[in-house]
Amino acid sequence: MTVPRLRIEKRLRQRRWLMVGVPLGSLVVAHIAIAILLAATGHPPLTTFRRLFDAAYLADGALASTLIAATPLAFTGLAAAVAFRMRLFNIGAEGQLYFGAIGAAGVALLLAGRSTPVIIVAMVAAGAALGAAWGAIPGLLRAFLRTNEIITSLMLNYVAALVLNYLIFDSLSYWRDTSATGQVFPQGKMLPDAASWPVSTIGSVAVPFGFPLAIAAAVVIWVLYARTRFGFEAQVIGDSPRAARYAGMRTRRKIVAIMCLSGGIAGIGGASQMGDFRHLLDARGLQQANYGYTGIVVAALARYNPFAVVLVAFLLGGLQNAGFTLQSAEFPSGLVGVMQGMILFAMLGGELLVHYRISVARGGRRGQPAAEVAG
Amino acid sequence: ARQAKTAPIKAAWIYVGPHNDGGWSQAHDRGRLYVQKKLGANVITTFKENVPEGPQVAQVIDSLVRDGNKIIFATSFGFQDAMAAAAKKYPDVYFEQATGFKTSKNLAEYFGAGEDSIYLSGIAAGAATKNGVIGYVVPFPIPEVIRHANAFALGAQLTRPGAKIKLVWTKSWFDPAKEKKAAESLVAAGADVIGQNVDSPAAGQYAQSKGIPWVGYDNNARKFAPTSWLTAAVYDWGPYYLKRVKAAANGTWKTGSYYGNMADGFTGLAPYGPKVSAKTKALIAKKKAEIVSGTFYEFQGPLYDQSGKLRVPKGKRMTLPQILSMNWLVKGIEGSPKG
Amino acid sequence: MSPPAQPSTLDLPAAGEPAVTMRAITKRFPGVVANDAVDFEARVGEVHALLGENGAGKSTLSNILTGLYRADEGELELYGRPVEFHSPRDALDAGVGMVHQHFRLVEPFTVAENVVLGDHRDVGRSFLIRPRLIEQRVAELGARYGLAVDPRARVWQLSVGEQQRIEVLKALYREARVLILDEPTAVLTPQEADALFVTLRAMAAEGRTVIFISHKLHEVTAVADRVTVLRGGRSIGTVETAEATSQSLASLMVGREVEVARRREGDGSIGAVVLELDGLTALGDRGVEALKSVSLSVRAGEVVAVAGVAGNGQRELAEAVTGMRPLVAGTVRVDGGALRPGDPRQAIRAGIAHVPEDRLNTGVAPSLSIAANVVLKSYRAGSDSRGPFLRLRRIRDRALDMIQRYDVKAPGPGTPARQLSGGNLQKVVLAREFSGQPRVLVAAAPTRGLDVGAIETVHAYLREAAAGGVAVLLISEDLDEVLTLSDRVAVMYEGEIVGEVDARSATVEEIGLLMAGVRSVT
Amino acid sequence: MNNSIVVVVLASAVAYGTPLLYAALGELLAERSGVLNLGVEGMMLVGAVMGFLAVQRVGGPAGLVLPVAIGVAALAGAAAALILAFLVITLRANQIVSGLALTIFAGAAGLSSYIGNDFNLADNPARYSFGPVNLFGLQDLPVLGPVVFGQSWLVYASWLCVVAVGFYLARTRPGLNVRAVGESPAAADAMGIAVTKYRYLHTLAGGAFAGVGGACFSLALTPQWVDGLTAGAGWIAIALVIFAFWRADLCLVGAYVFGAFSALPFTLQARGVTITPQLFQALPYVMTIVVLVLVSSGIGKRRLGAPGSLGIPYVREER
Ligand SMILES: Nc1ncnc2c1ncn2[C@@H]1O[C@H](COP(=O)(O)OP(=O)(O)OP(=O)(O)O)[C@@H](O)[C@H]1O
Ligand SMILES: Nc1ncnc2c1ncn2[C@@H]1O[C@H](COP(=O)(O)OP(=O)(O)OP(=O)(O)O)[C@@H](O)[C@H]1O
Ligand SMILES: [Mg+2]
Ligand SMILES: [Mg+2]
Repeated sequence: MTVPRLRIEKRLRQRRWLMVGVPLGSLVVAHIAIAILLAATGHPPLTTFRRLFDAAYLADGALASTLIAATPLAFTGLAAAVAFRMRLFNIGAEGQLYFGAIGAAGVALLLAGRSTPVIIVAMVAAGAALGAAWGAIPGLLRAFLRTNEIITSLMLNYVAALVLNYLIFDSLSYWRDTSATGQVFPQGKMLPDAASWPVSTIGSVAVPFGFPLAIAAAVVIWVLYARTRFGFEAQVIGDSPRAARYAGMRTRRKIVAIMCLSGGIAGIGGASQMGDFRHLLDARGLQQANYGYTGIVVAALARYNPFAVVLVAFLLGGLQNAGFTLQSAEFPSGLVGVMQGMILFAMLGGELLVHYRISVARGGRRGQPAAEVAG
Repeated sequence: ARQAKTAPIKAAWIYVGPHNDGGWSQAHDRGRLYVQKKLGANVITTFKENVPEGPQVAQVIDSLVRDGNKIIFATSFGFQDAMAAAAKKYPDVYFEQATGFKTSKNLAEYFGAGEDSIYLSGIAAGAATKNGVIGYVVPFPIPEVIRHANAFALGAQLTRPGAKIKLVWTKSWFDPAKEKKAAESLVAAGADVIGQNVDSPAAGQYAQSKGIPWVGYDNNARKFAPTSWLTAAVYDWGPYYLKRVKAAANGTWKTGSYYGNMADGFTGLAPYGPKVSAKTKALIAKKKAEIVSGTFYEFQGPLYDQSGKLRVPKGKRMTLPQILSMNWLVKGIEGSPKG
Repeated sequence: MSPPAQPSTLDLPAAGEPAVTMRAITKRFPGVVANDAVDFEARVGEVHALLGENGAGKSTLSNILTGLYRADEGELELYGRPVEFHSPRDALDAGVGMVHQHFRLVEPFTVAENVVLGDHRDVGRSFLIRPRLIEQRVAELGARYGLAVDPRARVWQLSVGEQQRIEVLKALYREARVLILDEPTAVLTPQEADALFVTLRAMAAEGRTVIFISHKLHEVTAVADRVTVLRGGRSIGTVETAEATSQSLASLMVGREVEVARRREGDGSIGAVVLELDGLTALGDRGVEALKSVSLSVRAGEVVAVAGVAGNGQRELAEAVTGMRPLVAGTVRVDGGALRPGDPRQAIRAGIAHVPEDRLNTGVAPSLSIAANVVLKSYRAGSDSRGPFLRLRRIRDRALDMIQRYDVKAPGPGTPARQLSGGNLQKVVLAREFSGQPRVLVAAAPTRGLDVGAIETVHAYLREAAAGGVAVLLISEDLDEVLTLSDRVAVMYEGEIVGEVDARSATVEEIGLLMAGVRSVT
Repeated sequence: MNNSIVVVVLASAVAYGTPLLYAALGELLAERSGVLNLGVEGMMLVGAVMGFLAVQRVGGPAGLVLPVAIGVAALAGAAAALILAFLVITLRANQIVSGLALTIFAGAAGLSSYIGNDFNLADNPARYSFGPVNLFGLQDLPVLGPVVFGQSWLVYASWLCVVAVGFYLARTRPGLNVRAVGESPAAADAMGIAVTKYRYLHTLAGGAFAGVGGACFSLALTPQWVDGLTAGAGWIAIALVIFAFWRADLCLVGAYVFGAFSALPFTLQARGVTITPQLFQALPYVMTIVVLVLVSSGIGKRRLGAPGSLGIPYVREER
């Protein structure tokens, strides 16, 4: 009797083609599964897929819309990636992004009347600073009290959301619009026109300033990890904290620094929300978008490679954007979420194939019935 | 040129919540379905639901325009900025913003005088209370809601002079669990009738379980509280939508600010529940007729605020700008206008 | 039937019958063939040693026998009947128990809970656990085999030796007829090891089969009836211990003639005191004092060995000296200058090189490249970085150079460190540590797990370092190594130095007594 | 007396703590086996919608339909958990990311919303719901009455579940095994405990509990269906497990504390006391952080800390 069984073995070396091939394969599998789902729920799969790609990348203005969704995801994805590479699981990009938005909106209001470049620099700096400060809390707790950053950063997201609500709904804060307009419904003060970040047009696609900024951040992160002492130390600490200590690295400082960096990048994402898109501190809108959590998914799918993060953010941004296009009276929004979830599942599950080789092995030995155990 | 025989016009709605939330968004969706029914093959309607009030609105509008929609209704205040920007970007598309205040050549704004019908629903609440304490669940402390709460209180005080109206703010338009908690705490604090300016039927379900009369809002939610149900102030968006879509189709669309009222049939009351007596019904009918004919207005002096200060002298009516920026509560209401 | 098992209930075939028969067992791991068509047979009532260098495949073979690994090819028989184990549970049920090289204990659990874990016979079948009953049974079992541990103690509170007893108890509780012990003596004093051997012999006398894994020749000759030697994943052969000598076993194990260990000759070039430890007191990981006022000094060119049973504070000592562990009291001086405690960076700057006990996770960052690990300590210096940036080209060149000079077997400087074998990994560590031109070298278990060739290389490097005027502090449990290399031997017991002897005159027995806590009267 | 502020808050603390309690008990089981499941919110919503669907569609008397609906909710939650279990246990995917993906898939804008929409569930109230049950006729007892004897069957059942889960983990053989699996899978495996099986079963059980927690909303607290009905309770449940030091009895205490904080602002408002609601709302989160800091410092870690191998996949033949 032959008992075939699956053998899953760790790969010694990662093959380059798999790094690309596996995600592509996962996408194909996901689309087949989705096609079945669509057919079963009475939606023609091919038309739906065509609409999806059309809405995400092909149609007029689709790319611009995709970039709007991709920009914040690129920032939160980079924020997650930069921390995860050091095995710091910062899942607080959500709250750090809120604080970045608070900071950027604050300085933009404060600097009303200054020139655009001054305001932009100040917004980016303030967004980064407040995001970093919020990220520093789980960082300090982790570094000095060894408190698990996963949960603390998650909890702080809720606290950040409450701060946001407080500023706009429950106080007469500096950010809140108290003019007649703001009386209709509590909202943030409109930022001065000079605080609008410039939009460049490439081809016919409007590119928000935040997107190249995210690419720049990706480059910085790449240089940091590949070329600098700081990044080297972060890698060693992430790989083996004992080895880092052994080598005389200042582990705690680096933990705090990386958490600040991570939070700062998310914070710039918040600043970009203010400067590129919303132009006022929008408590409800920011919270409804879930950029921080989606960013974690982006980072994981990109395997924490900063350039891949930007690419995945672009792809996932397209998917989100297409989700809004896809849904309609006949196509419920829940189905869109199901499709997105299935794509994520396929890609997460597919990762196994990058790190492991799967083969069918003959179990035991041939012609040998498994003896019942004696005793 | 007659357009009826040409391609059907495409009209779209944007909702902040699910289209079947049993509240605000669903009321709009009923309006959409009304348009669809009335115009049949001459219109293609669609909606986008669960749209966050962030940059996504612009995306959604873009995709709606790409899909060829000629007229787009945004039904949450948070969409206003994006709508204004889109109106600039797409001069050939008609935009309509509910509960907003911005208008432009191709951006109109619409809402209705909910306070009139809310006043009527308050009458039913006042008639139902035994101890004169009524709970009122309110979302955000903004002029619209303050105006509504005041109207409700004034209505209740008509049938129950000196009635106390207790407010609890949920800081959310739609959150069943919070609304239930609010209702619970109001009942525990002594209220024997519950009214609301929020959207879900959760408070009503709680009232039903306690055998306490309930005044809903926005929807006929009688199913959720069969015996407790008194009535609710509702908006009928359908006729307005029909008019606007038709206008868009035949090229007569013009911008404007629409403030619908009972005379238009835009606002009104949902059917009564079993606890409303014939006498109360008659009184409400009478008041309604007076409001429609203009001989009565709930915001007419003398009106006192919570501290007893005279805010509107006897005989004087508040103007529309005044009620649109109302930020004080009338006498008898317990709670803070700041939330 | 009621555990603990009475020998009579074991129902074993007569002594001398084959108990375990493994035929042509092959097991491949990514990149290595850990067992290559291994034949192995152990008989009822014998202590059978499995001898082999590190990486020879001993643990793999026994893990196959316990159902933890599945062989790619080969057959397994137990008492003449073919069996196929799909999981450790099958093996346990068939009466195969194992004391793993790396203990498999649940730290927050009590001893009793660990012992009964996974049991599904008799009382083990009951849905509820009855703590009193199982504690009582575990206590009885321990008493019978002289393996006393408090059944209510939590594992993390116990010493390594006690933890090992739990592992043995676990196997006995499950009525193991075949008991495998994977390098059990590594954590014991020579005296404790002798006591264990007595227990093993007694169990064999009961009719059990004991498979004893080691790479220490004298232990094998002391306890085993027969020895099977593994080399490079193949079984080289089985011999009766009565007919074997240490010498013959060694050449079987290594595959060539080995020189007998030669004692280091005092070359008289010993200089001034370089490293001076003064009253070092430090807490262990569990928060109790693991180092108690340790004072010691090492001169330039001198090799001072610290011997002791694992877990008596040697690791903490190495960490304290190298700044990796904060001190409660005491000072470390290098060339007279006091170091700030708990600051490895300052220790590095002061010229303390460190070959850590835990090579794979402390000595290197395992996922990073050889090149990165070569500069693990010097990346801050001008040779490897300029301002905030690393000089990648130079680092790579340096790594290439070291790979050649130290004869590291690796595909290239980009290879992740974890892919290196133990010996090659140690070469990388040594290469790095020597390249910093240290004043002091702290080497903890520098040859643990290395094959004979690698051991010779490491010893040569250590001698060379001493000859070059480095003060060497050698921390080792291997008394042969200690006596071979050092000038002086300090013995640690429960965090204290209980005696210092001259390496030239000391004997293994003398040191063994000290290791057991019997203070010398010298 | 029974309308006094303390009693009202206590009574609602129990009522609103109950869904948190169920979800936290489930997460507790999963985490004890070593699986960190961040998809609780998604599983709760799937349970909520499926339980609601069952109540609307299954014929029969309330006494039959409601238990069936709870069973359906539990199955639905377990089914959602199965996806996560397969991803993280069999395919060894990252647990954090898989949990987030599960919430996207099943959550407020995913499967639960799709089901609710497809069956038009939002249009009607629940045909039957779990109302207060006057246990032993003691509901009107001062103080204790409303708090202890005037709750729904789901509340009473949750107490049994706390006892059962606590007893299971502390006193039973499978409980001992699952703790070993979460603490040290290598040790458990060597002793013949099927690590994978235990992880699967407890992740599924966790999903079932989360499903019931979701059904507490759609069948008891607010007996209706609307997208996102649970409003973030799943995330609080995850915090709660930590807050409770991974113990079932403390889950109950924590759930009621969190429940009290969610109800207190409303009760105060109704009595004319206005406070900034964010202060109260932030407390559970801040308290969780504080507790976590305490747990992770020093010796407390061994006594109270997280299961040793939480979030780490176990692969037998791998080092
Ligand atoms: N789980 C595993 N995954 C990959 N490789 C393994 C694994 N276990 C063992 N190996 C490799 O198989 C070979 C044999 O290892 P094994 O542990 O059996 O040796 P050993 O004789 O027990 O050595 P030691 O004396 O160090 O315990 C080694 O090269 C080792 O690196
Ligand atoms: N191991 C070493 N070998 C040689 N020189 C070193 C070494 N470590 C540090 N240096 C020298 O000391 C200088 C300062 O090093 P130091 O360790 O203070 O760096 P740092 O800037 O404080 O780094 P960090 O930010 O990581 O704390 C280095 O630029 C280098 O010239
Ligand atoms: Mg420094
Ligand atoms: Mg071994």
